Amino acid sequence: MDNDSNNKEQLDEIRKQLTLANNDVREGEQAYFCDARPVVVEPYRGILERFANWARSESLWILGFGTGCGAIELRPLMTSRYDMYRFGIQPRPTPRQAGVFVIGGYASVKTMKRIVRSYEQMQGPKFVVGLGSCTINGGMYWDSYNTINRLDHYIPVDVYIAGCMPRPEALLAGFNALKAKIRAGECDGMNKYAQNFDWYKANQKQIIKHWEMPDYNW
Amino acid sequence: MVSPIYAIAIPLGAAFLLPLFEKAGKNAAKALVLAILAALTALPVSWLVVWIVNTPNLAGLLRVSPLAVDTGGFPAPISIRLAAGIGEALVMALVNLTAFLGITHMLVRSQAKPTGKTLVLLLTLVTGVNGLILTRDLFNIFVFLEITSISTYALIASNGSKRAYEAGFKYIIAGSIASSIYLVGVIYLYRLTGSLSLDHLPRSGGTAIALMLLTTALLLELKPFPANGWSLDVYQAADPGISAMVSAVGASGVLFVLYKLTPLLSPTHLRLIAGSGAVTFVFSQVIALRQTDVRRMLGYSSTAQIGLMLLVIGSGRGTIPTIVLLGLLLGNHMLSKAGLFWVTDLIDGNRTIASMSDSGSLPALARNKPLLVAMIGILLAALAGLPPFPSFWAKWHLVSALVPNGRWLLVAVVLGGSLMEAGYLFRWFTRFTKASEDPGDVHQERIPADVPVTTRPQTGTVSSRSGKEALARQAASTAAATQATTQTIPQVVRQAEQPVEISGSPVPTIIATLVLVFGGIAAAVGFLAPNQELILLVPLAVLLIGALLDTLRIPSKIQLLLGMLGIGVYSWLLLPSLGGIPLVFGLLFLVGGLLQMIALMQRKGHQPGLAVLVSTLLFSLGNLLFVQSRLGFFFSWELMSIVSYLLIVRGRAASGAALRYLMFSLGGAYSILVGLVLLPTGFAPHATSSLWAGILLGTGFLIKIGTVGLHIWLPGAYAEAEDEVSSLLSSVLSKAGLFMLFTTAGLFIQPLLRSVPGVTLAYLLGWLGALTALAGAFLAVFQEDIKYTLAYSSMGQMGYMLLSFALMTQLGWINSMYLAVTHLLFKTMLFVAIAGVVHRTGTRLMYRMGGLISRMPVSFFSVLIGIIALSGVPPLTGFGAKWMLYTALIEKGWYLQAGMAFFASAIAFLYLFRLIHTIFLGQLKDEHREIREAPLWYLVPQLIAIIGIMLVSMFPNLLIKPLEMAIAGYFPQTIAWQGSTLVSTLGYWNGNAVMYVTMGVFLVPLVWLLATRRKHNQKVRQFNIVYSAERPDRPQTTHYAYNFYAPYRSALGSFLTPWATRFWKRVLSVVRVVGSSTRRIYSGDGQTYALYVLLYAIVLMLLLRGGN
Amino acid sequence: MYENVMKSAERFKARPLGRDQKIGGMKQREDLLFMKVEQEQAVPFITWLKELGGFGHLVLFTAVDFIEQDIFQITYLLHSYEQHHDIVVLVEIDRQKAEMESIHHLWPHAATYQQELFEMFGITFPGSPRLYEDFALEGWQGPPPMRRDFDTKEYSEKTYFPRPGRVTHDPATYMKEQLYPGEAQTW
Amino acid sequence: MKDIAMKALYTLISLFVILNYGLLLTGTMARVRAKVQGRIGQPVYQPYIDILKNNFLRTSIYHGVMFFLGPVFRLAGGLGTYLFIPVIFGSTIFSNFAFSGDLLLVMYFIFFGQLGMALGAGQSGHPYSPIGVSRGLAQMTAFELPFALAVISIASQYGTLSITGIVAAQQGGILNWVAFTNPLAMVAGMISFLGMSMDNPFSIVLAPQEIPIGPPTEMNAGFLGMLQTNRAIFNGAKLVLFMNLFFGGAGNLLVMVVKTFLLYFYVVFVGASFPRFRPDQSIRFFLGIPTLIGIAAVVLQMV
Amino acid sequence: MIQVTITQAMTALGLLLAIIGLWGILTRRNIIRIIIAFTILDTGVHLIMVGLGYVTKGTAPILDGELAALGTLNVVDPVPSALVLTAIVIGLAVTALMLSYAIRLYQTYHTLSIDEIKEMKW
Repeated sequence: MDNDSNNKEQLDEIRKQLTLANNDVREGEQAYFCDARPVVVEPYRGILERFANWARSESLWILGFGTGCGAIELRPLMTSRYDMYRFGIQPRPTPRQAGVFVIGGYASVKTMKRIVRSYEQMQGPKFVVGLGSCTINGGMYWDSYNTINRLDHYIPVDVYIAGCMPRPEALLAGFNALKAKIRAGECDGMNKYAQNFDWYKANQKQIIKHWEMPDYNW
Repeated sequence: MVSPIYAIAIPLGAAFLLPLFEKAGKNAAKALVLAILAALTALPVSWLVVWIVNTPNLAGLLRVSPLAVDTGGFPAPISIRLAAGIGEALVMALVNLTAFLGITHMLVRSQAKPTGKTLVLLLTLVTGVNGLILTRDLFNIFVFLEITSISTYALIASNGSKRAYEAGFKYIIAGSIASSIYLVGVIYLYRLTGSLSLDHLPRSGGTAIALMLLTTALLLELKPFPANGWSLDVYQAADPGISAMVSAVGASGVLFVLYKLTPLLSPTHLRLIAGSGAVTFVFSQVIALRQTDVRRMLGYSSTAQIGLMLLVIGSGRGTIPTIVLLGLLLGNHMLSKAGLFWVTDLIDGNRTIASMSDSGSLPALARNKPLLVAMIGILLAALAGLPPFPSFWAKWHLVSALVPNGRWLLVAVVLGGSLMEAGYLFRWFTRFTKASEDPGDVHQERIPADVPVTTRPQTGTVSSRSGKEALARQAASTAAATQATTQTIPQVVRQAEQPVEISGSPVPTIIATLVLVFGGIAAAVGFLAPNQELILLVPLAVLLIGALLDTLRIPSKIQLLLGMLGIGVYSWLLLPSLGGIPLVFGLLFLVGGLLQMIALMQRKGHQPGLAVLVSTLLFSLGNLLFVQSRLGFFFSWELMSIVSYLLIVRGRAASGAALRYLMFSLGGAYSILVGLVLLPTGFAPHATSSLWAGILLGTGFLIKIGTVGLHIWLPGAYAEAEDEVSSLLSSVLSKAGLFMLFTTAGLFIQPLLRSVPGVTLAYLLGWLGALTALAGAFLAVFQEDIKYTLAYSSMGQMGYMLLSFALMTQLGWINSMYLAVTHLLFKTMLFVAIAGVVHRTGTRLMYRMGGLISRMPVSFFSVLIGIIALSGVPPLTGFGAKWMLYTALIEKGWYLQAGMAFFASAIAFLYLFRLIHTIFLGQLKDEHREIREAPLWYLVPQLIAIIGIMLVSMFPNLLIKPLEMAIAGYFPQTIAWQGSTLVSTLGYWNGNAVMYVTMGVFLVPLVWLLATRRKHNQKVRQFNIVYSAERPDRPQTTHYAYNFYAPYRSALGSFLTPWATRFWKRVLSVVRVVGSSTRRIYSGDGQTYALYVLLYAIVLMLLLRGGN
Repeated sequence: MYENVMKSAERFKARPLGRDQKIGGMKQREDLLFMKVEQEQAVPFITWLKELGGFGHLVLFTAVDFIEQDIFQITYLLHSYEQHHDIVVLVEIDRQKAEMESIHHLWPHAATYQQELFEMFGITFPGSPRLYEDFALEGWQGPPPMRRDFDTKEYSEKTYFPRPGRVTHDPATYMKEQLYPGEAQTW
Repeated sequence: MKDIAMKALYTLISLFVILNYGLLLTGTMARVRAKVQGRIGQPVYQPYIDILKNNFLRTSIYHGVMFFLGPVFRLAGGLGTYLFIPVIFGSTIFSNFAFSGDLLLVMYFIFFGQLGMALGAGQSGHPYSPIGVSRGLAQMTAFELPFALAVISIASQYGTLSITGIVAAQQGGILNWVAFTNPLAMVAGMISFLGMSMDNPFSIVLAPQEIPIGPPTEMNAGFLGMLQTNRAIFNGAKLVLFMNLFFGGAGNLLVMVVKTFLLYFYVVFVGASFPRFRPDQSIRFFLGIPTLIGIAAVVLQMV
Repeated sequence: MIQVTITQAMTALGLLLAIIGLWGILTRRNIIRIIIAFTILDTGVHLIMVGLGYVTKGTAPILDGELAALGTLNVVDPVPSALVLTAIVIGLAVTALMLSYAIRLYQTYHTLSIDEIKEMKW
């Protein structure tokens, strides 16, 4: 008997570690949301992973979510002047299908909540490009009461493109840098996020008071 | 044999002696009256018994010599002769029986028991009527007429109410004018012929005017339209017991006098009588439609019935003697009308029942006294001429007699008036049966004005703010409170039910009902026996046994088991004797019906009427399979209609829908009736006959099918019936019309227009079928109520069957039956699965559901298979139907119909996807989070149907080859088999291969996905969706379901205009306006009525001159 | 127009502000009128303007924190479509007792402005619907951020992980020195 | 046994050809579209990379059984539709399983994938999915009507519903094509084809601006990859079907490539030139002139 | 010159009375007058009966056999007389009933005008 109950306690403990508490959703809404924790996914090995990385780098699907004023600089990329399609980059309307999240400049607390949610809804491996000074150190909003200063405290960032605003050429350069990084196998933000999940979550929850969503948005 | 003189002498003597008996004791007097009436009833019965014993056959019985008594010992012309033939005996028996029951009723009711004076008057009334029936002397008739009248005048006043005095006085004025006319007529006749004896008056000419005076006076006594305003006041105002006597007993005597007069009358006279009857019949019915007072409505019904009998008297003889018809109609009318008046008397006086609009306590009555309501139903059915009651048979024979003589106007009057009568009588009946939340006039689904929402969960963290926290909390709570009050779902407030008491004993009414029932059964036996079709009475037997079981409150499960057993045995015995098309439909009706009954087993406890009605319905459907005679068929068809009406009316809000169903069914049945009469070769498969027979029969069957234009009963009936019953109606009953189309197919290949070759009735049916398919599918798209969607879907599918049938080719017929069989299977799945869903969720509105796949996976699977099979997507059965349909259509050259059918089948996808999506997919609602899978009894028929569908899908030849055999010989062979490939002249289809290829191409990607998505494939929950970087607020607002095809509505919504409904409503409103404006002539002024009486007499005289 | 409003303005003790004055060297627009009114008279005056004066459109509704005078100045900007004229009604309320009458009964959308004003300045409007619900700041827990006694820099440094090594320059000097050293004289 | 093995081999060859052809065609057309807009455009092999990438994604989510099966249904629908169409006239390898059913089978099998996908999308619980499906189904009913009329007209013209039979009847010169023998049917059919291709002006299902991106909103990783695979195959199947019906079929692969390329080019050309309809406009459009043309085609066959 | 027999005159008088009676029934508003009109009608009808009932060439049916032997003996036909007697009795009864109705109506409606007494219609 004792043994059994011990086992049960252990099992409960393990389950608690594997699942999220989702304490901050509204009352009675636990059933609406999945409570699994994100896990670290081992990459493929050897040439398969390198091939996969090449495919990933050649097919960058941007999440079409203009999070800040910098998003205005994304539009020209689609035009005939810059034509990002030739690099295998194209926008996708839903996070489920996108692989690259471009944070378009300043991120207010309110936007941050949406950024976290959208980021978590993307399927890994996923990459984040921080666009403009605001994502790096707050930029001109560095002393604002509702704008974050450092994006990488909230979600893992692969490439920062400095400038206020960076021009489309800079963006293209940034994307090429991202491609190189991916091909080199250095962009593993997804696993980084899963590994340091609690740290990221604590940072996010420090500023987002009105949480009302599960701890991880599947 | 006892002399007829006693029939007059005893009651008269007793009437005078009654005060003496009263001295001995009240009860002695009452006992004496009842004993006398019992004796008077027994007297003619004894004559009848003697005659029946002494004569070998029916024909001889009609020629039996009357029992005559000459008063005073002199022979006839000098003295007054009393004679009692078979007719006299029959009518006397009925009159005295009714009088006996009527007086008993008045004696046993709790209030307003008759005094001694009233009893005396009642006895003199009976004396007068008996005298009227028996005497053969014209002046003596006058005397008895006055005896009857005077006692009636006095009886009306016995009520002591203000209104009764008014009515009585109006009656006296009119009656005295009528009797003056009679007197003048008698004396004139005497002057011309020198004789007053009916047996000795010459039949030569010259007496026309005198006879006309007599006829006019008698007609006036019989309350013809429009000279009958006073009589309605009498029915309304007098004590219901007296009204019953006036309506049932008083009129019968006068009517019989008119009948006795007929041998003397010329054809002109008879035509005038028939015309007068027809006018009275039709206008009384029209006006009755508008009545709000039940007794006045019954009064109008009475005058109408008398009109019908006048019509019978005036319209000559048919295949069976007038007296038999008259006896049937009269007996039926007397007992049912008297019974209904007594019922109004029984139920709590004037308060609750008198008004049509007040329905407050009637449903409570239905719950407290189901037997009483059943009795009312029987009386109404008898009055409306539904089988098996006597008037049903009379109507059949009356129409049979009228049609061959080409008296179409009278046929139209009889049938149209009967339809209206059924309409208002059953409208009253639905007031009893409907539930308290039933609005009574549902035609379309009911959507709540605003989508009600459950109050959203309170926000977990109330923001705490410096200095304002308390205020904010308070404000938040007030806001929540306002929210809660504004968002509560409006609840149906049940009215406090008043207790309903029956004042007095219903025994006389019950006896009258039983006499009617057994009279009806006897008539049924009498009319069906010559054709050796007594087996058609099996459904009635089932009904009786079921009624018995219900009275004993046997649980429904046991009843259903018994019913299933019975149907099983019946099928076992019946089916082997069938072959060809009847066998196919036999399996469909009986085995399909058994399948449906499984779902009904879910019901717990005692469900009054459910099992018995379902069993009866299936038995009467079984009758259709082998019935040979026209009458037998019509009997079974009507029985099926009325039983299915009773099944529908059980639904919670079905009263309006059921009434519409009944009206259309009866209308169709009457159309069939005329069509059948027109079939000279009788009712046999593939009879050919006139174009009109085809059109009329076709119309009747098309109504049952629910063809566009005649479909407006269909959605309500299918949707508002109980959920499992809907399945039965849609998947089994709807095929009855189709089966009859097959049986009478020979009628539909006749050319419609001589000038245009190729345009046959079948061609017309084909277009109707295509239109029905399109309309059904299109209307189904826009319904929010799941059952309306399925109902319209059924209509569309029936359209395909009709279209296929109308092709009149081998492939077409195979497809029609193929569709019928598969429709049975997939509609069973859909309807029963939906019944389960409705059972669990408690709503029928689709947008209130959603996400149920996780809670009810089996039902989901069943619906999935159902919609694939219905939509025609390969590899399931539906594709076979579509393939055969288009191939057959193109082979026949019906290209545009094929295009229309294709369009309809594309539209079907819309509602099918909506159905499965809004119920099973999308967002699960909070209130459905805990519901369970449908009950097992629902799942069993679904699983059986799924197995059936899968089998037929895998091996189409399992079904198609037997169907091919069933219709072998009707058409030249156009299809061939190469292995399992079905080859037509146009194309080919290999169901087996399609199935294998589909399975193959399905497995490959499935295996790939299972292999690659083995790990790290996270199953997420309903709110884990990308929602524009937001989170969904509530399942209700996230579930896309309401007004699902909004773009479609904005593009094609103008086609949703309910043209058919509008048309039928307009027809109804025209009838109503006619009724309203016609009844204005009843101004309530006694003098005006007297003027009408006078004018009526003058007009009749003028018409007589014109007629000569 | 002007006379009409002025006549009624006397009743409400409202006074026009510098109609003929030049503000900052520029003449004021002809079709714009500033009226200053006491707190008690403000809503009656606005009501009159809306119902009888023809100013049916509430264009803007905001507040300014004059911390030095310890007041909030509430600004209503109304527009009349018939007269193509704007009126700005200015009301000063006590900063310590930041409460103003609600005008959501005149314009339903005023409730949203009032919600915002409550959130940003802490001015309450008793009776205004949804006033205490979250509006723009989801779950804000500090003092109203638009009050001038709220130190945003301190708050930001405390909350948002400032990246070390940030240097601030005066843009004009910096541009002169770094980017266009040769052209500096011309500026 | 040998027969079955050979049939399996032929099927694989046929599928391999159509998959690659479909992907390359998609890539080429994206490039054509880019040229119209004055861009260079994505590489021709971009569709391959996209599919690879989607299948290489490490994580994925699904909403339930139907969500999982949705793409399976879709691809099965595409494969099945293709396999019931004879691709190259007279070729054993490319005749596929055309023996198991005729044109009607193909027309109804198209619905198989759509229905399954709609169910999968429905289970995702995302409102855009059913909105997209409702638009798609509504438009489908509209454009199927002229198409059905065209097919009926052809069937009555040649007295057969067998696709092979219809192709055979068109052999022997360009003037024997339905496009010339029954031009009205061809016009009705080709307008329907625009709707079937879901390109502008009939791209109301995906409608990135209003309901991004409609039914497959929640589809991700391998599921999306499967949908993309289907898109290539299904596109190929539709092109082959229309080529067979109206343009004389193909005697060899080269002819097929040329004809289907031109057919697809026509769709892209129209799509690049017109803005999008609203759903109700699209429905009214198809039920207007194209339906009348279809009826005229049918009536011409009747008289 | 038109020969007017007594029976014809009686019939004509009866007809006149009957018409007057009918006219009275239809036009008078007072119930009592209506009843009086009815009695006039009744009387008229009785006169008609007497007038018409006289069968010139008829014989008294009761004495059939013996009458033939009597030849030209002028016998008054008794049947119409019997009929009229009966009719008068019945008419009396009806009149009595009507009068009692009139009393009752006056008691309940407090009027004798027939115009006031139309509570029920349609």
